[in-house]
Amino acid sequence: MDDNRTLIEIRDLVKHFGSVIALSGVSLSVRRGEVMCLLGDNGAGKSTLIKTLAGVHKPTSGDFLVEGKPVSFASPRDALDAGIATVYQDLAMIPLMSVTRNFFMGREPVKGVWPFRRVDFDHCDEVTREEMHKIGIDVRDPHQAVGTLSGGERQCVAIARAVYFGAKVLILDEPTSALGVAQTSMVLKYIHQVRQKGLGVIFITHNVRHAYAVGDRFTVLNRGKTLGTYAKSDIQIDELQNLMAGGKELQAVSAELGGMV
Amino acid sequence: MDDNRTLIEIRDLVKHFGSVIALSGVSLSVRRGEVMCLLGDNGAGKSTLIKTLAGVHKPTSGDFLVEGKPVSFASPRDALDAGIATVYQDLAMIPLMSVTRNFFMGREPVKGVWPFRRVDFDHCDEVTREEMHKIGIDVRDPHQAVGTLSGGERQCVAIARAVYFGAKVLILDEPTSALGVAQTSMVLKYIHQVRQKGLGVIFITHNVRHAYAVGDRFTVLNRGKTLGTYAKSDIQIDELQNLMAGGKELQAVSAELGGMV
Amino acid sequence: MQDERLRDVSLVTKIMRRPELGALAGLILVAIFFASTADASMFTLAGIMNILSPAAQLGILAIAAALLMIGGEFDLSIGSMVAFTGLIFGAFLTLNSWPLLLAIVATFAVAALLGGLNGQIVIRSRLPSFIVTLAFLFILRGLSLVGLKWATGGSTQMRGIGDQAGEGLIRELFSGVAFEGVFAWLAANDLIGKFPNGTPTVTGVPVSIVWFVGFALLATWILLRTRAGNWIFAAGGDPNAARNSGVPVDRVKTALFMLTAFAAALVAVLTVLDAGSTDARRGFQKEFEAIIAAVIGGCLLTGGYGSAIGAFFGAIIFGMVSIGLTYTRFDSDWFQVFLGAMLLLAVLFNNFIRRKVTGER
Amino acid sequence: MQDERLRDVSLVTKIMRRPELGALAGLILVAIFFASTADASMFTLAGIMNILSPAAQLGILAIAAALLMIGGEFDLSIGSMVAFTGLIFGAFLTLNSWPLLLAIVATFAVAALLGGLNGQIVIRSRLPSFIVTLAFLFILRGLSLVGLKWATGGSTQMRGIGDQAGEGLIRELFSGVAFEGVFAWLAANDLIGKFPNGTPTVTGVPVSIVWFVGFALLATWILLRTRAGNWIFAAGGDPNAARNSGVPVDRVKTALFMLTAFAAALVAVLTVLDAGSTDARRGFQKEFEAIIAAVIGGCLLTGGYGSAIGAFFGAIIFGMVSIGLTYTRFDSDWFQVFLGAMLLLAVLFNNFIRRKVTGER
Amino acid sequence: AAQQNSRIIVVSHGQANDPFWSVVKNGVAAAGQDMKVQVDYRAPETFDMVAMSQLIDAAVNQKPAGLIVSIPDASALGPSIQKAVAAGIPVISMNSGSDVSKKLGALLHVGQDEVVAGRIAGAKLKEMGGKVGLCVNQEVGNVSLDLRCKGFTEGFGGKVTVLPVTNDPADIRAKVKAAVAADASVDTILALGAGTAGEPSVAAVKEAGKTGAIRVATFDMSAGFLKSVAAGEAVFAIDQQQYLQGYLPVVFLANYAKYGLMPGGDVASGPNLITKEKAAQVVDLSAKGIR
Ligand SMILES: Nc1ncnc2c1ncn2[C@@H]1O[C@H](COP(=O)(O)OP(=O)(O)OP(=O)(O)O)[C@@H](O)[C@H]1O
Ligand SMILES: Nc1ncnc2c1ncn2[C@@H]1O[C@H](COP(=O)(O)OP(=O)(O)OP(=O)(O)O)[C@@H](O)[C@H]1O
Ligand SMILES: [Mg+2]
Ligand SMILES: [Mg+2]
Repeated sequence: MDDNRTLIEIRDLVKHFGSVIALSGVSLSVRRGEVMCLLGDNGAGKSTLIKTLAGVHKPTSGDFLVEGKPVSFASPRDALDAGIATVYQDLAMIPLMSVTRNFFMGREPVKGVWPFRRVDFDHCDEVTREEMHKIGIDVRDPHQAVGTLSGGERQCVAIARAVYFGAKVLILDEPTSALGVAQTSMVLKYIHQVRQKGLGVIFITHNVRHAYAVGDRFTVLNRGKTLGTYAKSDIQIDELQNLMAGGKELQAVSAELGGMV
Repeated sequence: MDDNRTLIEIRDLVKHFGSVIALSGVSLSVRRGEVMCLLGDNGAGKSTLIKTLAGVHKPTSGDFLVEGKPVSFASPRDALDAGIATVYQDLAMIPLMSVTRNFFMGREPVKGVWPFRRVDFDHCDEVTREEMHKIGIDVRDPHQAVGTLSGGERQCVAIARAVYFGAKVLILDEPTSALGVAQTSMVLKYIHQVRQKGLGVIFITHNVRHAYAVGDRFTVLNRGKTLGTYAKSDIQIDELQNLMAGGKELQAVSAELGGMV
Repeated sequence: MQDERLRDVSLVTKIMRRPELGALAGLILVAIFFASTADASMFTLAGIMNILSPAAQLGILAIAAALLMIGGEFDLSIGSMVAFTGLIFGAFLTLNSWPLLLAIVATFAVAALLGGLNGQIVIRSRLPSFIVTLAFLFILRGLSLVGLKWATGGSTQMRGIGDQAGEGLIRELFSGVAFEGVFAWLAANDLIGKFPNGTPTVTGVPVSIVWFVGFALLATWILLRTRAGNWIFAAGGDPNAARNSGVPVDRVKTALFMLTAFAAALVAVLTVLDAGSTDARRGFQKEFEAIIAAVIGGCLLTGGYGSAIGAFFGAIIFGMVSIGLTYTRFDSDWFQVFLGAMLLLAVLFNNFIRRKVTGER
Repeated sequence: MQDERLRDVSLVTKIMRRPELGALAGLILVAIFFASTADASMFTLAGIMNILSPAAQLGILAIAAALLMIGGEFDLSIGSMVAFTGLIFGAFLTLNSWPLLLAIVATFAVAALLGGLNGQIVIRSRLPSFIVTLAFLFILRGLSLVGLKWATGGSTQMRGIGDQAGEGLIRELFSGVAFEGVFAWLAANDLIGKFPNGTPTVTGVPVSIVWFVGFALLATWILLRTRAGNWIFAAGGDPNAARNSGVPVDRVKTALFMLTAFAAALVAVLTVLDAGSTDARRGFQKEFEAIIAAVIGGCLLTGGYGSAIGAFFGAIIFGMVSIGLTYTRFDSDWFQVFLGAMLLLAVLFNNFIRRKVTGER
Repeated sequence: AAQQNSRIIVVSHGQANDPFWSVVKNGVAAAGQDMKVQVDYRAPETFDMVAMSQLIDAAVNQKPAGLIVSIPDASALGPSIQKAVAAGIPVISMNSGSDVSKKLGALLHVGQDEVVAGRIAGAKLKEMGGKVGLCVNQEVGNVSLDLRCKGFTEGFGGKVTVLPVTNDPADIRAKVKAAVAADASVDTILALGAGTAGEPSVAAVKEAGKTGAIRVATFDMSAGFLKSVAAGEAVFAIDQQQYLQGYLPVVFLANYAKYGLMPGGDVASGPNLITKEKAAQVVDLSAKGIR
């Protein structure tokens, strides 16, 4: 098995929304067993990019290859079937539905033979509780509506779900943003584990420490274009931080606040 | 003017949602010119607490005093009128409405005399663009629907709005979570400025560095209860980090990832 | 795994929290009202069957409408669909002289096709289903009139369908009464009322009621226990989120549109065989009543929330109120005032009870 | 402040992107259809007034319904409200013999009260407005029947109201035609058609059309330019977010319910003075048509999006289709088929154009 | 323009899918064919006087050779009809409005007043021994149906209850059953439409085991109801011969246009009670939408 096989590759991807140009030529690749960090300022186009990879948006132009073969996903279901699991920044959860139902949405395990085929909800409840526990959340009642969970708890459901169903590539859009210290550590550990299992990971974050802690390569987006891709060995943490801010002048502020950002 | 006047004080606040006990006795106070950081694990009850302060929820029991006088807000409008401006974790934005309309929602400036009294939208557009620019976002078109903004851009609108309308107390629920490096610095700088103007700030974050950079006092919540309140001079950053995680064992993870969290 | 941040709740609370059972409170209230004001004959066995028959026909539509509403869409064309499929069914039997089974299967096929068309237009155009199915409300109603006149040579009523249908097992599945043996035995043992001539006042359970109950159970099972059910909730709760999670939202919605059309065809077959005729006004405003029943039963108009059992009770409430008033002494001019007031009361009460029990704000 | 990530868009695109103007495309399509199939008299001055009269009455309701829909609620009772306020108005005039102005003011007051009641029940019970106003649909319709029978001593029709109203300025504000001078002059100079006896075929613009246009402009101004407008969008877009931002959502919604009731009362006064009579079926299903017009005009059923001008065009489309068919040679049996098909086509076309122009997916 | 001059427009208050009015429409169409004139039949979608007056206006705009209208509400329709007369269009009224027809400028009235028809039916049912009656109204608020009930009440003399129902046969059957169960003294039922309310009423009486004990009669005719009359399950149907209400005015107007001929007085098309003896003969005609 070629361990360095490229899982996902995109070339010159362009995406317009009506008159808004969200991506104007982005190239990127993710390999097996690698964590690729996607960095960039607010509105740089990171979420748009990964939504295109996940089959939510159709690219306006550009190539998209999965394991070397050009693909064109008609829906997120195609992407999931191709082994790409995604945590969206807006989470893709149904507030009125229970935690369990959200966790297994679209991938429900069934039992029984046809006219009597049904979802194995006992099993689902158990898996949900277990996976949530692993990430550091005690779900009081897996039948609780997701809408009543706290922001962080909701984020954990989304992450646990993606990790549980991730097959080849795991895409995480700012997964740690709403998480507490303990949960964040947990997620970073997850990412590490997932990489070791040989999956490719795309990890979006604004926290340079989180990125540097788990990333192997860093791609920086700026205003819809790739600024460059850097291996961990080629770049220092503060250089990276400057790149992430799109080269804006941070000195003044940082100084004022004691360099704590 | 007594600069140390207590702006907000709560004692033994309890909040139940049906069978869920979200807050089981929380006490807290915020003084003029002080940044009070509210810290705690996911689901600790931080958002519930500040929503109670902001008039969204009615407390099940407990006292709530603003400038020494007991109050009971019937709606968030009352809180706004009392000078408490809030950035909610779920942002309180209407996706289908334009940036400007969201920015001024509920506080529209009007011109003209009665039957012809109308909102001064030109002025609104200008203010919006300006305030967003200050925080580091170029709004392409203030008539763009908020639903089409990126996560971070949306967060910036919410923050800029609260800062613009904040009168006495500014409450920020994880304002920096979705922000890029540059925007985060901006927001921390804002908090600093606001404090210097003599307002009280409640700042919720999961990032210990952000908290330590601007906080004067730190209140830690855990499972709906106050764990304690600490002045900046009394506590070190790593102690604080441990408290934030609710005392969970982080050593193993941290070590594995090189202490970068 | 008990959490200290969870108060104990009683079993009653747990039960009442289910959207399925909220409408039950309203039903009980309405029943109490009639028990105290209406003629005693209302709650005899015959009286109850009499209430349930129209409720059953409405209910079959309401359950389908509820599923579709949970899935986030409306179908305003079901009333017209009843008329149109009734005409189609009648034409297959009387003009084509097809055997009953073939006619029924063909009717269902046409209905499914039309439902699928509705769904496809909604999905492809991304227009609100309200407006698309509204167009079909008019179109199908108009086609029923044109078709009837064409088929009968000028009349708006097509008759003699019952005679063409013949007798047999298939017919018994769709018309007449079920469990006749049981009722005959009960009457023979004087356990239920009899006419002077000795036949029991109720000879059996009308088949439409059996279909109604069966459909309610099936729909509940699908909603709560199957993958399709989860997809229906998801598609209605937030179609984008559902799609992003891999739910085939478009397929789910198309299937639901086909289901409502199918339910309309079922009602058409049941009523046509029952009445022996069909006319251009069949099913008039049934789409409206079906939505009412679903909403009384706790479905949210915005989608993503509701239940089939709720619609079941909703249809019975609606049926009981509209038939029940004829058992009372109220001046019939006041009928609509009472209907409105009772509906409002039933829903308010059910809401009040649920809030009380669950301790919601 | 031009951004390099913004493509240039044409002026047409910018205009078509406004929800107000989408419905215009549908209107143009429908007008072209009739221009090529209908009798030429349809597009004479008299013909256009003839189309606009029903459109005006529907439109006044539709604009109010649109505002309410944007605010996130429905009012199904407006049709019945037309009948009920018509009765009230008639009773004030004929039974109480009140002067016209007092009768009109009192009618509006009653309507506002009923609208406020609707709103308060919806807000306090947190039930869907669909079901609450549905109850009022029945209640008010029933009360109209009871009231009519009581007022007339057994008939469901109250006549002779026009004679009681007398003449005068107030009357001219609410019935007859406006700008008569202009039209007389036009006719005198042979610029518009005349009857054999010399009176112009069109003696003026019916006042209902003037009210319609005025109301559309006012509603548009409110929506787009005032604080209340912003609150309406916010209340419908996400009531929680709006409330959290300090919008008095409950007050906004109550005001909107009062507005729809007020619009219904206005239509009642206009039609009663125009027709000189009222009956128990007035306004039947108008709630439905008003919602249709609002949706054709681009309002979202889920709230938070739409426009008054859209509803304005929607009402004209609906009016043109329903009157227009009588100018064509189509058999009236096909009326509903055509109505449905035209509505669907108009909406599809308007949707298609908008997507083409704005380059949406 | 020549073709336009031979066009006759009918505006009624009854929807095209109403069984009663569909027969009127058939009469109109047949007369159009027989007289070789173009006929157009128009009606509002619900019983709506405001919409109907607008339809009359629309008809006037098209300058037809003749206009045929029903006048259920003289106040609401009067101005539009007078406008038609002012425009020089010959107008004939039919079905309802015999009392105001002349005053509004119509040349002639063809039809039968609903109240009178109801009165005749009531008197007949009273004669048959009825004491407590039920008037099954499938469209309460539709003035012409309300008038039928009113006439029935006047002619019947005894106690009459109006039973409001919908168009749904199951609903009608259930309500009639409920009404006869709740009040055992009911001995007479008058339905206001044969196919809609009449047939389910017969079925309900049968299911309640009271066939014969309760006399069922109906306005208008349907093949199914006539069979019941023939079988003795119902007593009679009231026939207004509404086919003629559509047919005759067209003939009159066509001849008026051609030769200036017009009968000198109103034409009464009914009522006409179809009892057991006559029922069997008219079943087929009814099934074809002629009676
Ligand atoms: N549907 C849309 N219509 C119009 N513009 C859009 C749409 N979606 C995104 N955009 C625009 O595209 C740009 C990129 O958005 P995107 O969400 O990809 O940014 P991001 O890099 O994820 O930012 P953040 O870090 O703040 O989440 C933004 O400026 C946004 O306004
Ligand atoms: N409306 C509600 N109904 C039921 N439970 C609720 C509701 N709102 C919040 N909760 C519960 O209350 C607890 C506290 O939630 P809260 O949102 O205050 O947490 P938080 O401290 O803000 O967490 P985070 O950092 O993840 O945002 C959570 O466990 C949540 O499930
Ligand atoms: Mg993003
Ligand atoms: Mg929170």
